[in-house]
Amino acid sequence: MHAMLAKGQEPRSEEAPFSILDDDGNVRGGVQAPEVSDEKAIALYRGLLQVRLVDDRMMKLQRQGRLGFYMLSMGEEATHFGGAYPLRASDWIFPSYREPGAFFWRGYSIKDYTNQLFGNAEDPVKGRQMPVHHSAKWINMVSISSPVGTQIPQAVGMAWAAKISKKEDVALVYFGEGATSTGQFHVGMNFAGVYQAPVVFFCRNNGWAISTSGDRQTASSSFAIKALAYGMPGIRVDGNDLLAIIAVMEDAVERARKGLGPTLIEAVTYRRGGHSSSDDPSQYRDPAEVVRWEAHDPIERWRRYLEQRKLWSEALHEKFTKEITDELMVALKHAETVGAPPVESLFDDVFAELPPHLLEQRAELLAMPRAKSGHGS
Amino acid sequence: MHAMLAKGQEPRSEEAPFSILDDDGNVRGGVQAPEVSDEKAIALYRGLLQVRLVDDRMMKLQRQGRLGFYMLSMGEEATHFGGAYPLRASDWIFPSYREPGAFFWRGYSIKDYTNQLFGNAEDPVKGRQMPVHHSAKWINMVSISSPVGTQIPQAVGMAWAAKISKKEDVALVYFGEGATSTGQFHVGMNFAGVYQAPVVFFCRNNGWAISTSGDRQTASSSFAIKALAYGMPGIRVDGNDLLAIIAVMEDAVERARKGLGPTLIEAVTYRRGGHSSSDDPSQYRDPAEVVRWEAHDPIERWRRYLEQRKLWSEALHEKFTKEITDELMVALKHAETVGAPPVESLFDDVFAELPPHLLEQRAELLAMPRAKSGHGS
Amino acid sequence: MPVMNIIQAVNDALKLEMRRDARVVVLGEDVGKFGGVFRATSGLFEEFGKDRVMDTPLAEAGIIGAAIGMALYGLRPVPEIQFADFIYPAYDQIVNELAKFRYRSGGQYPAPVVIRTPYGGGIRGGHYHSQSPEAYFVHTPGLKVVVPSNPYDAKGLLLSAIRGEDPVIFLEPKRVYRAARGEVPEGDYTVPLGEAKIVRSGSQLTVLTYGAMTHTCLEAAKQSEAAGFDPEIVELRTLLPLDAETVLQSVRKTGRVVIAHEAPKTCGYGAELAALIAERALLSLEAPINRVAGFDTPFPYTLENEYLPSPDRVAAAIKQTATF
Amino acid sequence: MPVMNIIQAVNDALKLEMRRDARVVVLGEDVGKFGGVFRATSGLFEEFGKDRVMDTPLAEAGIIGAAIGMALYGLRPVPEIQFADFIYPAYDQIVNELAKFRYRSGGQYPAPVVIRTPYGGGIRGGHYHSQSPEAYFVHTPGLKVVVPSNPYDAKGLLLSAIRGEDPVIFLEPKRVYRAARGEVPEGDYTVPLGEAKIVRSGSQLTVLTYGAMTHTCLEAAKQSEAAGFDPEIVELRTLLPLDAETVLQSVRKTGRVVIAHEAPKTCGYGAELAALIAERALLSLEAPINRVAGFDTPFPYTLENEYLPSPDRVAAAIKQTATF
Ligand SMILES: Cc1ncc(C[n+]2csc(CCOP(=O)(O)OP(=O)(O)O)c2C)c(N)n1
Ligand SMILES: Cc1ncc(C[n+]2csc(CCOP(=O)(O)OP(=O)(O)O)c2C)c(N)n1
Ligand SMILES: [Mg+2]
Ligand SMILES: [Mg+2]
Repeated sequence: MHAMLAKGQEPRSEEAPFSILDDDGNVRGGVQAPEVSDEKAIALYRGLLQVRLVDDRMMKLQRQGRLGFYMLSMGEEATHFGGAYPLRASDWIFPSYREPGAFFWRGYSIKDYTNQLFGNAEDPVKGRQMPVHHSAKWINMVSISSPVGTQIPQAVGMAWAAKISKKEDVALVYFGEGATSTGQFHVGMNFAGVYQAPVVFFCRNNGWAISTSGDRQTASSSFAIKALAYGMPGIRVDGNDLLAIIAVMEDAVERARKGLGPTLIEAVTYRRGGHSSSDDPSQYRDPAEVVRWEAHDPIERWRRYLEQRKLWSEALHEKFTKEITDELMVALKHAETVGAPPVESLFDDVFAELPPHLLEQRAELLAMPRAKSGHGS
Repeated sequence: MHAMLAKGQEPRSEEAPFSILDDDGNVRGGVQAPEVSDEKAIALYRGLLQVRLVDDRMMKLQRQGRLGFYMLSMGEEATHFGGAYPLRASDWIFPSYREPGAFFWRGYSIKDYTNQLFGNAEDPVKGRQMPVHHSAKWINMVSISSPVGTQIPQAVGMAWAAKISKKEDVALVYFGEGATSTGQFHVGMNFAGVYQAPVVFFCRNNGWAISTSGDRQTASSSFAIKALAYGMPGIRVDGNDLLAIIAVMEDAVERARKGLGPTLIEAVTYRRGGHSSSDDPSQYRDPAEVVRWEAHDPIERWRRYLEQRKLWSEALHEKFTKEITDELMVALKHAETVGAPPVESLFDDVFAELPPHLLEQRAELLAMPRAKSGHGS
Repeated sequence: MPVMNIIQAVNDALKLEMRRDARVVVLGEDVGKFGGVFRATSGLFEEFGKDRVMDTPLAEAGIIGAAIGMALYGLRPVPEIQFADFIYPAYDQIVNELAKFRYRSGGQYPAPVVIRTPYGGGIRGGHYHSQSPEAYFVHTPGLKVVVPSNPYDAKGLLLSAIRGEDPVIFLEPKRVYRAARGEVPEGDYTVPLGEAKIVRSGSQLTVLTYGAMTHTCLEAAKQSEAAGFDPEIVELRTLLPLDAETVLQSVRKTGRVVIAHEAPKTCGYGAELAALIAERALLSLEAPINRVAGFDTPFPYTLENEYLPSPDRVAAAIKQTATF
Repeated sequence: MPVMNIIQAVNDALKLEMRRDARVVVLGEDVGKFGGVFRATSGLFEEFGKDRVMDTPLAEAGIIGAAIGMALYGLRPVPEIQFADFIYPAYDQIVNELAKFRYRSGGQYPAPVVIRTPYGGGIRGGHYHSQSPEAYFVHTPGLKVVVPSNPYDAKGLLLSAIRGEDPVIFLEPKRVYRAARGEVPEGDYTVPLGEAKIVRSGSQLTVLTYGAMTHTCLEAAKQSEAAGFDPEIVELRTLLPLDAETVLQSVRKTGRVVIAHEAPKTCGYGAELAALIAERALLSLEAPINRVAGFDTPFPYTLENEYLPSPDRVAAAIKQTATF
């Protein structure tokens, strides 16, 4: 166990979150870092970079009016990988809308990603949801929902089902600190405590919920402390320190898998961009805050760590950048040329089979002249 | 301050709840008891007795088929008075269904009470709700609801409104330990913490929620500890010790009134009867548990305390018993003779004024032959 | 064949299916050792143990939220909501999540959860133990809504619901939980969803109803018969998908319609039935469509018998419509 | 007279009423300093301060639960729910508590809360930023339901709602939040609840609609006019209480009815309108009642334009019904 607090021990917000790497990528003295192989360490770097590059591109497309909507996660990328990395492929992830890296880590392609954003005929969710609401059953990534917090009790149910089914699978559920205010957070955490469900609650505390700052969400001394209300351990971790997140996640997953119950992780990070492409954060927060957090960039920190391990080079970086960019360009071109899903697909998947009233409504629509439908913008 | 824990200090269930009186009515050494005048101490005794006698009678009536439904609070009476006593008349109480003593303390008469149970034409709620769902605006007792937990955010709203309105009024909200599992508990507590609303959360931990024992509701080490998740103090108190409850309530009300924010009180007591007249607890719990708790009867403890203060006598007890019983008999006789509310009242109070469709529906009903309507059974 | 009441039939269906299919689990408040406040899950805990019959904390959002997660993983959860009136804390999970999971995931994540809950008035429960919320669910695409009225259908419909691939709101008419008794085959059989039943053939007018009101309408029919009328009573059994064919056939035959339900009239399920008929069978109509429903007030306590559509009220509507 | 869009008109009403009545307070997610995600509360925080314009934690149940408590105490809260799609966590507070408080307390505790929330599709928001939940609230006794379509009515209806003594669900058509512009008197005026408006007189058939669909229907009417039809368009403005007189008068005049709304068809508000007409004006009808509504699927993303009833679809229904 690297950093886990004993049950009932009280984390405090005044205390610095658990951290392994300093901003220069050095392992702090006295802490035991998890083992990450050279290969994986590099793959993680590539993943971080991919999220950053993809986000960047998509925001530009959105500004150009080529994409309807986007949500970026600049500055929070370490949470995506720190959460997903310690899991087995058979474990399930219940994501919120701000962890695309968790999808990528499990093999969701840039092409899948882009098709979803454009809601085209090849979108894995068949153009049914807004951009950034992915779903990928083949890699145990559960369908993202807009309503905040609803995935929390669902993740508990899945984990509990695994336990009932005598499987070793673990659930990881991501949410923002704003989500801790919902009733869903409470009932999910409470059920998990009572049933000792193998679930890890991952709170990305990025400081903001749209225009609402973290200190307006709760008067508690931290988000991690809320774990005590459910008889489970809670731990604060530096959300921009990938190695530290991996460490606390490994502990939490191990506990879950051993039948020792759930854990709440509060990863302290910062939402450097707007809430979404519809948001303008300069209206409600001091830009200096953003600048301060840029100094703690999680990708730069990982880069320096790799450098220390002699795993990073400018050339490698360029190679990855090119690979990712090329893949992205191909995917975008493809996504924009693929048409909208067929009109009749509107009626599929409401139920397993089309009941009579939907058959009628489908016939009615198909008999009408086709409406203009601009997918992707 | 008698017993308040410092903010952030952690109460533990292993620790005995705060207590002042032992089972023999002695003030324990080393604690500072609140001052309760002779007159008030006796009035409290009369109140406790009244709840017990009324409950007893109503359960009998229910068994005889003269009353449709009843919920008794045997063994939990101290919580009714300990909560209500330290408040001013201008403070508001949001009760659950198991604190009739709080109504009585504020002057709700046995006649009001009985009329409500019978849902007759003199019922303060006009026969609209099940028995034990009282409402008495004239004494700031808010309408009782069946859905568990809904009153919690409402109480916070009222308290917050008082603060906004620069009034000194405080809210007291009662609920069972089962209610702490609801989303409503969480959102209410959280709002109260954020707005530092002048509200006291009073959790009657009576060990059971219908057939579900307290340890199935949550894995936390106590209910009081949940306060930490909202940045407020939480305290466990012996729920059968009226003096101890008064002490912690006085602290909590003082804090609220001074603008120091909310408090969670967990009063540890026991539901000696069934959940309601429809319930048979022998199906799910060991009767020995009930016997054990009889030894900690809150009324007997208060009686012994009065005895120590030379305020109690058999004669006084007999006098009170007779007064209460007489009043009850008159009220019952009255309640059973008063008829049902007028049929047309069915349509009143849906809105401030009857809209056209309700005028029509009323006319329709009044034109029909009268249905059989058995109130009170 | 054994004679059962509805509670026993529901219990029988659950036992049968839990024996047949290890994926079926039951969860809810007091459903375990206690067997549920109406005893519908009685004996399950003893037979199937705490991993398949789960007492939950008091939180409907948690019950349904967890059931969804279980269903995604491959189980067949049959959660119980103690009273339909307490389903609203789970409304977000039901309406925004359960109903949309298959659709929003492009068919990747079906969530076959069957929510059982007792509904309706007539037990002197006031507005929080008497509501009939069916219209809220029928209006929500992605949910099937089933309401039996007798033990035979209760068992057969519940088995169909659990074996189906879609989320189902299964509303149990608690007013006749014990009163409605009848023969129920011991073993396995199903009643398919989406099929209405003509419970009384008649020539003169069509009464559309479901759930506990089926019994009220049958009683009303007796009165009407005595007064010389001949109503046909169609019990819908499944509200969504509706067996529109059976409904429209009957209406085309009789040309007159009375619709009866307990829920408030305005925007109730009867509105949909009336609208469907006004759309598909208007020219067959010889009289205005007559809705007999709960009034548009919260459900009362003392005046419950005035509130609930009585056999008298239904009979009066039959007379009015038949003689229009 | 200044020209405003609906957001500005709502903002104007809030400012006016908050100046006039110190009991009026606003609360919700991001409504404070930020002025709401649609800017409807912009400037209120600066003028009235944090005690009357309150940013809340992310919990709709808390927003409405607290608003109820405030109203009981005597304030006039006007909570905002950021999107109608996110109102469901507060459904229990709305349906079981807010709607029933006056009734269940025997008239002792009125709870005049006005819940403002943007509803409807057409902004490419997928199913969680597009729903039209009006039927859920119309079916709940104790709530009034109001849906404006233009800035003048938005201001006047909102002022009536806040000054009334009842809880109101005030649904704002976000699709035309900015597009629907018009003259709005600067000072105080009200538009009474419960009065429909004939927005186009016609002789041949009646189109019943409300909210954003009013504009769709007006566009459809232009097409229909060009094709030689003469529809009358009745905009309901208040769904409950409904101005049944205006509706029925128009139907009795024209004998033909098209009903248009965005919400799913089955058990939508259109069902109630059709049922009312089939009950009260059946003999005037010369054609089946034609509902043009959202399909019975969750609201889609890419195919939103196919899902939403378009002017073409309404015009087709007008033609079909007029020529029946
Ligand atoms: C139940 C609900 N209420 C409101 C919203 C609107 N909304 C979308 S995201 C958001 C803020 C979420 O903040 P947080 O949980 O901290 O996540 P972050 O965006 O910071 O990742 C809000 C209020 C919603 N989606 N769901
Ligand atoms: C939301 C909701 N769910 C379920 C119920 C049914 N129910 C009524 S009381 C109760 C148990 C409440 O237990 P607790 O909160 O401990 O209060 P107590 O009865 O012990 O005083 C339950 C489950 C309800 N009234 N409301
Ligand atoms: Mg956040
Ligand atoms: Mg209890």
